[in-house]
Amino acid sequence: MDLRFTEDELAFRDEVRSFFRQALPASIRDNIVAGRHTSKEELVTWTRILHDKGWAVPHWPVEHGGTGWSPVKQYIYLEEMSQAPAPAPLAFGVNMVGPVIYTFGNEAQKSRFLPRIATLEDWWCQGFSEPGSGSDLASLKTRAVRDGDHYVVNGQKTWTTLAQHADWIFCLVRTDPDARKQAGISFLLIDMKTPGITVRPIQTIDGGKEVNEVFFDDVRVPVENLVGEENKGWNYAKFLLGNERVNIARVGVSKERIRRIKELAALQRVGGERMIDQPEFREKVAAVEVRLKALEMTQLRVLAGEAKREKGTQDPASSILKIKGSEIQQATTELLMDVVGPYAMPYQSEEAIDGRNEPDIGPDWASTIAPAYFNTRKVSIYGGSNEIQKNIIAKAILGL
Amino acid sequence: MDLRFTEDELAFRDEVRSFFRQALPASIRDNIVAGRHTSKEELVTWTRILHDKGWAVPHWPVEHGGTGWSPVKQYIYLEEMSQAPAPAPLAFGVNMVGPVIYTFGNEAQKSRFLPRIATLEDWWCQGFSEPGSGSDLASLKTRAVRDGDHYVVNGQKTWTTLAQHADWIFCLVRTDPDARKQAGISFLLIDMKTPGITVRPIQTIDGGKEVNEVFFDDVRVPVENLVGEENKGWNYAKFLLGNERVNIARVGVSKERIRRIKELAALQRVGGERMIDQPEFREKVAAVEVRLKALEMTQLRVLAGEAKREKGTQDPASSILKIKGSEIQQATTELLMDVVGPYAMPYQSEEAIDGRNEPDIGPDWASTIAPAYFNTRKVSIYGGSNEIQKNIIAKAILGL
Amino acid sequence: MDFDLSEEQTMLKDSVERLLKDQYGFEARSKHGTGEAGYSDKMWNQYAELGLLALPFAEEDGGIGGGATETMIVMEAFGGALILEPFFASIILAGGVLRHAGNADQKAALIPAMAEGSLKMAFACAEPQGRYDLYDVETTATKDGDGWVINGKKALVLHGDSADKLIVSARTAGNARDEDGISLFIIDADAEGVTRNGYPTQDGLRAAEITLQSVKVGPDALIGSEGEAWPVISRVADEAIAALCAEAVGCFEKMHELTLEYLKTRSQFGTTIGSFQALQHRAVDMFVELEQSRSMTMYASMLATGDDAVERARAVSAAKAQIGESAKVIGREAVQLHGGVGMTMEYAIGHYFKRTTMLDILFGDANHHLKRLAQLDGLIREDS
Amino acid sequence: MDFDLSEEQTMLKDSVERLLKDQYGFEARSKHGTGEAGYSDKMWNQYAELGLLALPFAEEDGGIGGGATETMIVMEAFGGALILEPFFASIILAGGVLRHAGNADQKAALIPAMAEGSLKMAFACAEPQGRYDLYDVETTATKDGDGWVINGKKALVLHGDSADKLIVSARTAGNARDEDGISLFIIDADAEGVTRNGYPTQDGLRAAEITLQSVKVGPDALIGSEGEAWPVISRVADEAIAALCAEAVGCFEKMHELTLEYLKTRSQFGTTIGSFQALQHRAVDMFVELEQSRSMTMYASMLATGDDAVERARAVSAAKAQIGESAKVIGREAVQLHGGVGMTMEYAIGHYFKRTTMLDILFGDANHHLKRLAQLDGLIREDS
Repeated sequence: MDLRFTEDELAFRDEVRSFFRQALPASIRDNIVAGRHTSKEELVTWTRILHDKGWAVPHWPVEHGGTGWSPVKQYIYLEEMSQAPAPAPLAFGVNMVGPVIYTFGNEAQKSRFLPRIATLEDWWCQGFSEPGSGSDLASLKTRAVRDGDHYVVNGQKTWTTLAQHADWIFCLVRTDPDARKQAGISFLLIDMKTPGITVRPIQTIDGGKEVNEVFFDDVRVPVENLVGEENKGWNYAKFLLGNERVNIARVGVSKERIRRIKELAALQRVGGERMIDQPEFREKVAAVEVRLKALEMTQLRVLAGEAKREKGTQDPASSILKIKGSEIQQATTELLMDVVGPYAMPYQSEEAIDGRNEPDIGPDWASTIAPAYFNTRKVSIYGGSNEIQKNIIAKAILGL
Repeated sequence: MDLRFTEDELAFRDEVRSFFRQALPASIRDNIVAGRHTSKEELVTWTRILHDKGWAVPHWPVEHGGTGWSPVKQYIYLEEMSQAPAPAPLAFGVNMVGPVIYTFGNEAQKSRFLPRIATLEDWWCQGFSEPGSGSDLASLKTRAVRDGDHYVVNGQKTWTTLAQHADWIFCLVRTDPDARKQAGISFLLIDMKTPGITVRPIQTIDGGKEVNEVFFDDVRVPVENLVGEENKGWNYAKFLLGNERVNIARVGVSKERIRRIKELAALQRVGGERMIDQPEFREKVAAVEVRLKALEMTQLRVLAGEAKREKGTQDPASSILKIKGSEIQQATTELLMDVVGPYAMPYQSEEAIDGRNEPDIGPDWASTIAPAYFNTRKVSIYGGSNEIQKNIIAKAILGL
Repeated sequence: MDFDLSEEQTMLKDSVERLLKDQYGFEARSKHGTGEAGYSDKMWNQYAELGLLALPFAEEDGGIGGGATETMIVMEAFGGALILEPFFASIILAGGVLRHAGNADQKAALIPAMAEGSLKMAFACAEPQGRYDLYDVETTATKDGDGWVINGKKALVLHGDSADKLIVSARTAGNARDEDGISLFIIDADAEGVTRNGYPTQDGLRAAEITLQSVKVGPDALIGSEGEAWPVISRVADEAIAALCAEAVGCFEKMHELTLEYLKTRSQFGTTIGSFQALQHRAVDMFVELEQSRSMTMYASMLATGDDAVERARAVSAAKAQIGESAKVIGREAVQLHGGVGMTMEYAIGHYFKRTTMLDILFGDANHHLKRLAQLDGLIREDS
Repeated sequence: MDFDLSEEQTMLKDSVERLLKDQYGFEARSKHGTGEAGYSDKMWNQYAELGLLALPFAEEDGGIGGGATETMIVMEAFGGALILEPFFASIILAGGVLRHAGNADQKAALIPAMAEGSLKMAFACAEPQGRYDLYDVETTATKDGDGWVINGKKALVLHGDSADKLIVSARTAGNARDEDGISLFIIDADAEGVTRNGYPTQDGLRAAEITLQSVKVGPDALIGSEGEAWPVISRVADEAIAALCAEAVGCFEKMHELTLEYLKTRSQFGTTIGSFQALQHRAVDMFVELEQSRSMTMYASMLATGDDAVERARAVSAAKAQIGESAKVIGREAVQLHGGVGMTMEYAIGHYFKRTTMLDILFGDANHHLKRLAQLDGLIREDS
């Protein structure tokens, strides 16, 4: 057992770090530091920079543009990216539908879709959740009925993040209404420009409009856009959700945020002294740091175990990553709220700030903090709520 | 609405306080302050003092020796008693079996038992729990079979606190094995000197030997010792347990312990300063004080509501008192552990300390702290575990 | 000791709750918020008609003479409906200053107008550098003939953008963080030299940053004695905190109710999610927090009007700490148990979550008040 | 980065676990504890036979040359069996001082005897007034010819009552709480002037208060350089903390296992209690704490042997804080889920609860280490 990085891994980290330092546009970085959203244009720009370097989809098989890095190197890469901080590549493409396509798709689908995912020429979104389904995903109702060379899709998806930018959506649809819940589901790729698709934004409590409802009204989808076998979609979805759970710990994001907390607490004065100098506050931050370090080590242990697991199966221990990762993300936004104090109150949308000449209300770093606090409540809900994760651990690991 | 005490109530508080100050033997008080157990002799002495004053059973009906005080005055009385601090009267008699006897017992039972409970001539213990029953009390198995003028009792009770001192035990026994769980249970009063009873002490993790198993082997109990009707014992037990829940908040005990924490933290030095002067520590204590004050007000609200409820029914909100009361008691022992630090470690039983001439290991107040911490884990288990209390609230109040 | 409401109090409670039920549902509230002022003048007039705007003022000043319990009843109801109108800013805060320190002329000039709804005021007591310390006053008032000239910046003035008049704290002596040397002045909101930068707050209400540049006021603008405003400010703040606690309890109650409703109707895995024991226990945690908060709010309401400033401070700080903590627990559980819909503006629960988060912040968050309580030796002492 | 055990490490783990499984069950442990020393000499000899007592010592000193991972493996297994023998006190603590600061003569004289089990030592590093600060040394060593005379009181010396020799920290210069000026001495436990007051600890192990009254030692008693013992003490303490963390993980694992077993077999309301979702989720909370603790123990074990004292301090303090917190959660849940039987000495779970509570205290509780970590600017810094 040796938990230190090897010389080779350390050299790799330096290489990645210095590439990011040199290649990441300052404006993109600054936006992230300030807690603001990355725009579509910024993400495309950044993805192309990574692609030119050959690093857009490092975890993919080499034949599809992957790098062949070890899991540890992939981890280092992602860590460095979150701490640059650089925007994460669009997960719906590179982490979700991409791996489904190269694992279960046919050759035509691979050559048609994978290159355009890697370069973000196609912006993908996810059509899994429905208003009635929630944690009970398999209860979905959107129907796809075979009609010649097409499926005709009717129904509604929700919580579709960034659908407003999307060229494509990957959907779970019910193709056999008579089969047992999980058995009649298929995995369809749908062009967002197809007639009959309507996108309606849902305003979230942070003021954002990044999630949407997507309505399907007699949408005709060519059968060639079916991934794998009809009625086997649930398997592909489970595979996809499993991949999602590993990345969801967001250790790098939380680390970056703790640095930010310390930086801001050094600017903030409470009762005449700097907040960062108050032992109570320092200890509160340290307590979160401890939990985060433990999570990082747990993440590494799960990663190390991955290598030995059967391909495509999921370590149920990765549910720990989801639970603790989301709790820690939430704890960091609570600390930010502690730091900012009363100037969390003004509501200033990004658009409003961009459009005006006057200075911000309060410190210029304050306006994104309450929205981040509100928004981060979602991380214990999405991707399989923390209650579902606990059910998984209870059943799969504890045998209860 | 006026939450202040009236002039009359304030005068009463002063009267009670000054009586306790004058009448409570210093040695008994000092033992409690030091976190040590009250001996049988001490409790008898103190009960007789209260009895001479007419205050041994203030909440009982006046004809049985009660005082006729309002619920608020009863509350003030108990508060002052815990903060004196004086030993609480033996609950098994005055709070448990006493009210059952005067509510459901016959005249012979009342005149035989009640006076001896009030003076602690009879030491009572409780025979409800069994090894298999736990939170599912109604699953009890101890059998009582009618044989002429007697019941013949066979079975085993456990968690019988202070049975080693007891003259009598009140028991739930199964008299109809064919009835539905709760329906076949009776409430029996059993003389501990009856042949066939064996008491075995259970050593608890705080080093104490106050709880016991009680074995019944063909124990013959006269039928005149049946309380109320045969097979109706479950009703009497519910009545009894309901009374238990109101007193279980232990607000006064926790207040007294917080005073003690502050007193000891002023003696203890950490890194060259007094622990009580550390803002982190003060705030930790203050956080517990806030929860305790909220509990006290909640307790008063429940008490005020009692007056309007049907006699013998129980406000399900009193489950809050159990939950929060036990959590706060546990929090206070955790704070004591924080204060004492490394000198929590030596194990020094009260007998060992009493029997030797050398000074204690560490500060002379340290030896009872770890045992109190260990022992106080029980308060969220007994009297209906906190999980059971949550089930009660979910069902009876929230309608879930 | 008596927890019952009097007949009048029960009537007050019923009437305000009925008004809000009829006219302040979730849909109606969205509409009330669309005007420029960010709230409904129509509702404001109805509050006036119901006597709510006159409630805390003394009868001899043109008010109704309600006490702490009446304020608690109204604020709790307002919390339940998430009202947008400046009741707290104008009646509780600015009105509180007038009640405690206004002279007869000032009261006569202002209170009847406030009570009838024609005059709104705001209390500019905080400053950008001061965080939660209201004695951190850098704004200055310099003697100028009979009157004063005021210069400085006031922060987060609740409903400061739509107020007709402002009460401003300014330093007439001493150093920035001294408690002595602070004075209070009434100024017209559109007086020369007053710049108001109004904005929405996270919870959909309004506030303003206010710059005062050589604002001239006459001798009659001074409220109370020169340099001795701190006891007034601190008393008004303590009463205000008790009122905020009551508002929070109104919110919590509604959050708990909405969550229970959701648990009982939302179906997953073939059953209502309220049948899952783990979720039941968390609904119980919410309920326990709600009841503990209610208890502390009663306690704070009772003591916030007392004359012992230290006792008062301990009680309101304890209550605010409890409310802040409960806001975290209840907000977290309410959103979590609602799942995705709890994250949207289309369901009420998220609005309550945002308001209670702001209620934690207003007049000092739980950390601030726990620290204050700890510095005052806590609630339980050798002599208590 | 590699989480796998080597073949030798796997063998070590298997053999120590097998020994304990065979001879250190719950019943056997009670018997092992009945002797005067409070532990089993027979077991001690078996540890020696298995090479465990030689494990951390360098091969050239008569040891086996095991590293941090080997120590972690053994301590974790010992934690799982709640062993009573002075492995930690003698081999990790006193042995650690010898390893890091003993001269060749001292090593040659002591290590082979320790490794074969014939010599037990204890490390008297704490004092009654010092709480967790090991630099708070009031015991003095005054020059006396070639040697020294030692006077003072040492506190909570683990297994100090049955040790053959003691390593004592004493001040040869400076003031009570200076890091400079502390020296270490080896003394015979029955030397003239040594009074040992042995006692059981809450967890069934043993410790002693030791009074040193004009204890004379020769020049060869000094370990390391005069007045420069602090780096040695602090290093040994950091390594010891990593070892305690591993012991705690062994305990936690067993507590989790026992609790699961109980949940699966205990029947209430006609079903096993493990079928109640609220209890399932709490068993999950225990599991998550266990895994987080295991992760931090690996981290601390890795860094505790490093040369950068600040990095080392951060890592072990972070780990100890995690362990202390987990001890509270796991202890609380384990006892609660066991119900009444969790409160008795007749079930194993209570013994684990008591030991892990003491493990939190040993060498500084979670509060202490969180404070230390915060003072060292935490784990995540601009430069990290």
